[in-house]
Amino acid sequence: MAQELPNKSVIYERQLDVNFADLMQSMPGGENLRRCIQCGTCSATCPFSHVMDYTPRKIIYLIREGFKEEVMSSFTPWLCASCFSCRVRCPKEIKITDLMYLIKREAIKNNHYPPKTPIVSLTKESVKMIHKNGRISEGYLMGIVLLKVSFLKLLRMSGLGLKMLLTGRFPLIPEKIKRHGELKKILAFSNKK
Amino acid sequence: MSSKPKVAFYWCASCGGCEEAVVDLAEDILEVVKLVDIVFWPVAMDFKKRDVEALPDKSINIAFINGAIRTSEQEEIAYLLREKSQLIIAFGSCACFGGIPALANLYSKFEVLNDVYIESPTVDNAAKFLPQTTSIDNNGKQIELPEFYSQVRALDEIISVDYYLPGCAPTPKLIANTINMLLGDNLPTAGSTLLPDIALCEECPRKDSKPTDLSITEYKRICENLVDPEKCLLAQGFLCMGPITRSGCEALCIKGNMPCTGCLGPTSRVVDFGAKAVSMFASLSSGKNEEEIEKNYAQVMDPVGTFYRYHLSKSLLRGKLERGI
Amino acid sequence: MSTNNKEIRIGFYICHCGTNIAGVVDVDKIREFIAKKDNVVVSRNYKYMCSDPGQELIQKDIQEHRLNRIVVASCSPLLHEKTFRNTLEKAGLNPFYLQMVNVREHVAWVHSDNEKATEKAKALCNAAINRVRYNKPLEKKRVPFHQDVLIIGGGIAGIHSALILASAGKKVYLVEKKPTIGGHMAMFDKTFPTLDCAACILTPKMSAIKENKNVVLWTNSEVIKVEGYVGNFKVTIKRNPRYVREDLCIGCGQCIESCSYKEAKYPDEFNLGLSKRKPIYIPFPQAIPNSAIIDDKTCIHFKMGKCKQMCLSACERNAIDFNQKEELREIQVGAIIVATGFKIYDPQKEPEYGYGVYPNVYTSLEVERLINASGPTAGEVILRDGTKPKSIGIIHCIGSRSEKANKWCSRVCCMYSLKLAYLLKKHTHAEIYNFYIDMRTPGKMYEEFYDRLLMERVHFIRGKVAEVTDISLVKEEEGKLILRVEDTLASVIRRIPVDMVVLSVGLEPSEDTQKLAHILNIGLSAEGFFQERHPKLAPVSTFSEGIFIAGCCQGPKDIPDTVAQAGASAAEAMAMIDAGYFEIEPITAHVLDEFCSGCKSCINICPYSAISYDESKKKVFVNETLCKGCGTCSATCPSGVMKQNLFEDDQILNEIEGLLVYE
Amino acid sequence: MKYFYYPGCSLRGMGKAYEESWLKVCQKIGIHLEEIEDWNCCGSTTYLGFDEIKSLVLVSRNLAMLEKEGGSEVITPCIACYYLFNRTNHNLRDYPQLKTETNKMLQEVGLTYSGNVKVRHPLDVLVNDGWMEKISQNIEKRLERFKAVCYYGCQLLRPYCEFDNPKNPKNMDILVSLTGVDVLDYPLKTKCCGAIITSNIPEKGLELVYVLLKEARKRKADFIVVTCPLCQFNLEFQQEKIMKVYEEDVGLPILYYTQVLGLAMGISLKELGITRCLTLTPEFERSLI
Amino acid sequence: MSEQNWEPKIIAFFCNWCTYTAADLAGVSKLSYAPNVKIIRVMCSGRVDPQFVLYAFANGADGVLIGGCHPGDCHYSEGNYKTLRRISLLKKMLTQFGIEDDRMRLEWISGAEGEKVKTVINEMTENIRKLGPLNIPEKFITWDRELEKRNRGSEYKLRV
Repeated sequence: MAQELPNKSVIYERQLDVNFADLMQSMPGGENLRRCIQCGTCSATCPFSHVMDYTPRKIIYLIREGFKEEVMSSFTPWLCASCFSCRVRCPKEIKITDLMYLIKREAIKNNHYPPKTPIVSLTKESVKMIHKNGRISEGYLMGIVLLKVSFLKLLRMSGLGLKMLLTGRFPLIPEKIKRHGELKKILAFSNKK
Repeated sequence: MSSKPKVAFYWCASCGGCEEAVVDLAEDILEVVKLVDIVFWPVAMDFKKRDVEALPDKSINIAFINGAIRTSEQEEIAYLLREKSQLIIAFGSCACFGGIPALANLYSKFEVLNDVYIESPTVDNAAKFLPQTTSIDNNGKQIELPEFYSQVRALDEIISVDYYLPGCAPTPKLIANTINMLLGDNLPTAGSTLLPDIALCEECPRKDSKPTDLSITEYKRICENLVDPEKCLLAQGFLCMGPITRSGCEALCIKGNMPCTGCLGPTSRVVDFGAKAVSMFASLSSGKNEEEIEKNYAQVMDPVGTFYRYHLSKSLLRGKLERGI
Repeated sequence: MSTNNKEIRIGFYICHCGTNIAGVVDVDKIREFIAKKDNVVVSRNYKYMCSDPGQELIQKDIQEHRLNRIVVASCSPLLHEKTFRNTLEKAGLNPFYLQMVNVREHVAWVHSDNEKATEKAKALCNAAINRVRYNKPLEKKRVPFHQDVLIIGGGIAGIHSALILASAGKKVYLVEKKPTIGGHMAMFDKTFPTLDCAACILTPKMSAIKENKNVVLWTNSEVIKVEGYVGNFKVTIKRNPRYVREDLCIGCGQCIESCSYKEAKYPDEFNLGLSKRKPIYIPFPQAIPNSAIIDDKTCIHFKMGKCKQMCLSACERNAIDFNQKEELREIQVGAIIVATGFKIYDPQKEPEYGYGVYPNVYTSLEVERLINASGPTAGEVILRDGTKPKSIGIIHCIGSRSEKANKWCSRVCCMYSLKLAYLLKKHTHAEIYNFYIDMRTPGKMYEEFYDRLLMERVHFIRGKVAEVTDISLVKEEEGKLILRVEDTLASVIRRIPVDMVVLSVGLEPSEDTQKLAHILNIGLSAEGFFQERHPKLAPVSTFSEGIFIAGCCQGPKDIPDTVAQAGASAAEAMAMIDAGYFEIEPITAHVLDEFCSGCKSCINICPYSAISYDESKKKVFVNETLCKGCGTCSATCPSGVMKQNLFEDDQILNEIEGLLVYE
Repeated sequence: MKYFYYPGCSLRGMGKAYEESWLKVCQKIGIHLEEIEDWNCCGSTTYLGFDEIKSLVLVSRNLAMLEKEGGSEVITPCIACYYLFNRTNHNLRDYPQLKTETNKMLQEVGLTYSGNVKVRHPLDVLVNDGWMEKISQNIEKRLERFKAVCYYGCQLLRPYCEFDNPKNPKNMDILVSLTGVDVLDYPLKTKCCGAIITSNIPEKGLELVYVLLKEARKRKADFIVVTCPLCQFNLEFQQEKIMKVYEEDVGLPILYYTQVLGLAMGISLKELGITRCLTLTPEFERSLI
Repeated sequence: MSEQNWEPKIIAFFCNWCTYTAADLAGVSKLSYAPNVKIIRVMCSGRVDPQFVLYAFANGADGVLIGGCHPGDCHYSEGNYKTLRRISLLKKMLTQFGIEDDRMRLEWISGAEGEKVKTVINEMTENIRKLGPLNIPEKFITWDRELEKRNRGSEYKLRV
């Protein structure tokens, strides 16, 4: 699972992206990135750090040193549950969770992320759904995501879906806002820029 | 031509009290007249401007000018007298500091004219005419009239002044002394004020009744309170300007049971009469916190009018800053 | 206005202060600008004006160019006015013909826009040129320097300073808030890196305080007011009642034994609540003064008003006095040394570490007491349930290096954690884990001590523990405290079960620092410790002349550094005292006698009653020895006859004009 | 008393029971809610991984409409919405550039947003706006026979929580106690359940839910009270699997605090949506009546 | 002076013991603040004569800041109370002259409050910026233009 740095060869400076840290630091949420003292409180408090390929601390370090490739292909941001434990504990007030969003945004913008990551699909599909309907219908969304990731899984999960359907928690008709043209117009405007 | 010194008197923006003061010399005036030759005194004798213009430059020995400068006419005469005179005496508080007329510097020219010519209850001016700088005389000829300036100025803001004799009005004794001094051989330093450079307390008959631990809890107004005729007025809480004002008047007002209002102006070491007055009166206040202090000052209704009664033209700020034209 | 008839010849000097000033202010531009001013004969810039060559430059110019006014634009006059006045004096010029411009503290250091900073400096320099024309020659005044010294705080810093001063024959007042001196050091077991016993090196010094005739020791006392100035401080000290007469009590403890409370019931402050004491107690066996004290908050007599007062009859020396009241004492001293120490960070501010929740989480200071042979467990390291720990985790940097707690590194925690690791290992043979962010061991023999610890088979895990919890995930964790940490060097998350957790808490300013700063009018730095006058060159001076600081009240530091500072403070105070007098600014007021009308407005204004009324002359006069030079009378005087030297109306008015009107 | 109200998508989907019970409770104690007309999805944290500005715009549209109606406060029962709304306010405040851009987009449809609408959670409103007395007055049957733990989850407390102590929150404990339920000490109440991960990559997050359930069982809780639709779902839906993997019975019903309040107020199980609960065993159902 | 380039000009009188020391502390702590305030050192805020304030305004200051020790902390017992009394009365008078309240500010800043120096200076600068220029010297010139029309300009200058 853990994807380690290629330790068989020496890393040459030209392999690193010297501007990566500046780019991250320049975006809202990334300001304090360079103040990290590598204490590891974030990783120690993170409920998922043990299943991440790089711990949050290490991600920050890799960003700082320009290991763009390693960061972008890491599962870590996609395993972040947005629980904000690290964010509130960081002694240097680095917005680590926001940093994870920054990485995810870069990844989706450039189509550069680790393969077969369900959360990537989830993100993409939920955005699509919001843009289309203005609201999210969880049942549909999960169905679509599972379908994309693995049909087998969908089958396995269908029992649950049925239960949810029966308890009325996966409504059959997806919710839609009334003036969804309005929303489209707003969101389209930002694309123009 | 007589060899007696030539003297001129002129009256600018003032109440006329200074002219009265000269006349008040009573019999002494005859002594004066004996000694000098009066060449210009519009209030008392029929001289015309052209008479003065006809005089050679510096031919007048002493010109006493009273009143502040408010109009172009006053300005013009001041210049004329400066050309024709050896010594110019700013006579009275208005000429020295702007005087009472200078309190108009808290208002715009329009406000003043409007008040005097239109709003005043005794005025009948339905057409709302205001003074103009030109007019047509009975013969249909256009004539030029003096301009009313936006400011009241002390004399030395217009021309250089050799000596100052403040007072509202200067007391007969001061006038007599001054004339004697000027006619004598030892002239004081140019630009000086012909009064002792020491504050009025020096000659105040109530000086000894002033305590050394003065602390004022309430400033009183003379119109609302009974005055102890023996005790220091400041110690009674009245805003007596004696400590800030020059001596020389023999504390006449205080002898009349009235606090000094400061007509003789500050001593030579003070830059701004009102600011110094604020400083002193405030220092004597007993207030320990903002609330007490504010309460203390409640009776100081009109600080500018109180502390700059005669000096607004010569104050550092000269008047109200925003007041239109 | 008269400016001493003589032709005025001004010399102007602007200092680069290395790049401190020149890096922000365009000094060449200022020099050229001032050179064009009337009366300016010489205008120069120079790298370091306060250096010898810089001062010699001024002296030479004074002589060669017959300068009679000097303006130096450099740092704060509070720092170097004296230096440059001496320069003038050496060149034969009256020192008060100097005017300084503060272009460092008030310009270069606080503005980043070079152009605007230069413009401001220009105005300030112009004002000084304007003002200096009106400066007058003045005579310096000397006032006798009071020979006694006050030391606030009876920890190792205060004790050390006191002993040095006392051995030089100075009378010292040592004021301590607690009932005994000794401070934090008295609580420690061993000291790093030598591991000598704290008590063994401290208690002789504590006794020496008691024995020394030159030291007046007031414990249980607080400074509540300081008036005056260097050489002549008037200090008010509040002595809280002890209810036991120190002069009679010999510390035999009979009273304690006979106290109505049969069992000790109240948390013992000295042992940080790890043991109990009675309402009447002696803080610890070696306490100085070794006298009992009654805590009026817990004593039945004070609480209920009725008690058999067994202690009273038990004391053969009749030392107990329930009627003692708090007293105010006023003393005169020439100098003050502040050595009020620190307080430890309260780990309850970070509940994640479980302090106050899990009984087996201790602060490092509590562990000092646990290890200490005279501590609550007589040196046996046992947990609150009486068991011996088999594994111990020491978490560094609690409350330090964090924007959320204290930003600074507390400097001593790494070393004391190593020490505790060593001692705990010796006492318990437990498995010891140190969790650190960076290991900081700068100091003589400190790195060597670290090396020794590495060889002691102590674990060093680089990573800060995020949480102490008792929720187990696997069997071996049950009943233990589990530390979840990222082992940053191995890049893995670890869970480490331990029996005991030691929180290496940081140091922060003690409670009363702010209050005391107020009383003494000395500054606090951003982190809340007392501000030294200069971080390198005046580390024990403050901006208030005659007040010195020593030890942790200036910032976290270890014992060797504390003692060094204490010695430095004592020496600097002594240097001042031994001069015998102190030169004060001749800034007193005087009356232009001839022109005073005797209006008396100034008399009641003077806070020092320095102005009186002469009944025969009917004028006021100033007693210049009483005058302290505030200038309030001068501002009050309604006819401008009260003048304050160096701050005369025309000097200030011209300075104002110079700031606003130039070019 | 009228409040503006933003339900959010979850309360119309898997959190349906939350809205049902919340509305019932409001009705009972006299809180009048006005739903923001034609509200849209806040985007949740998922959207933050896509686009910053658009995520701000999504939230701002709702709040701009609310401001247009004259509102200055909004209640968001879903904690993800609560976080996103607060985040939007903070970011608009902290980064003026973002505010300008957001408003430029909103102006396309004639809206602007100040960034100042106060975001409230029911736990804040009920405790701090003086509704506790009303709740107590409406308690019909006290639930003294039950023990429970309150579980707050993440985004209500972190990083923005102004109404309670984020390290040791109390408001839910206080409210649930009003019903007579014995609220147990629960040190895990602020821990993450890993919902978003667990529901997508179940194998990664089982442990988190297992610990939460186990600890609640250990403390003899009869159910866990939650405030987040995603937590509720996650804690329910993993139970079966966990019991298989860990071979341990840690099953517990998961209820919303609004359901507990409603129960004590005598509202029916169906009305409160308790019947939608996946873990509703017949015995538990019986015990509730 | 163009309105655009205008920068508030503020004269400050700081007492030697507290506020001036605090300003030095702000310097030592490298706090950055607006360059608009120029400081004049006096021994005590009690030395501040209302004449100084008016003189500063008359010479072109847009604001005047006076800093002294906190009440009760004055190095000279209670010089700061006298300042407070003077400033209150002076403010009352300045209102009549049309000078806004915010143009004169009295602040208590102890030697330990370097941070407060920064805040007060920045606040004052911004307040004055909002009020706009006072610029009395220019007003005087405008007033006297009516004399200049007659080519007889007075040589009026401030006396010292």
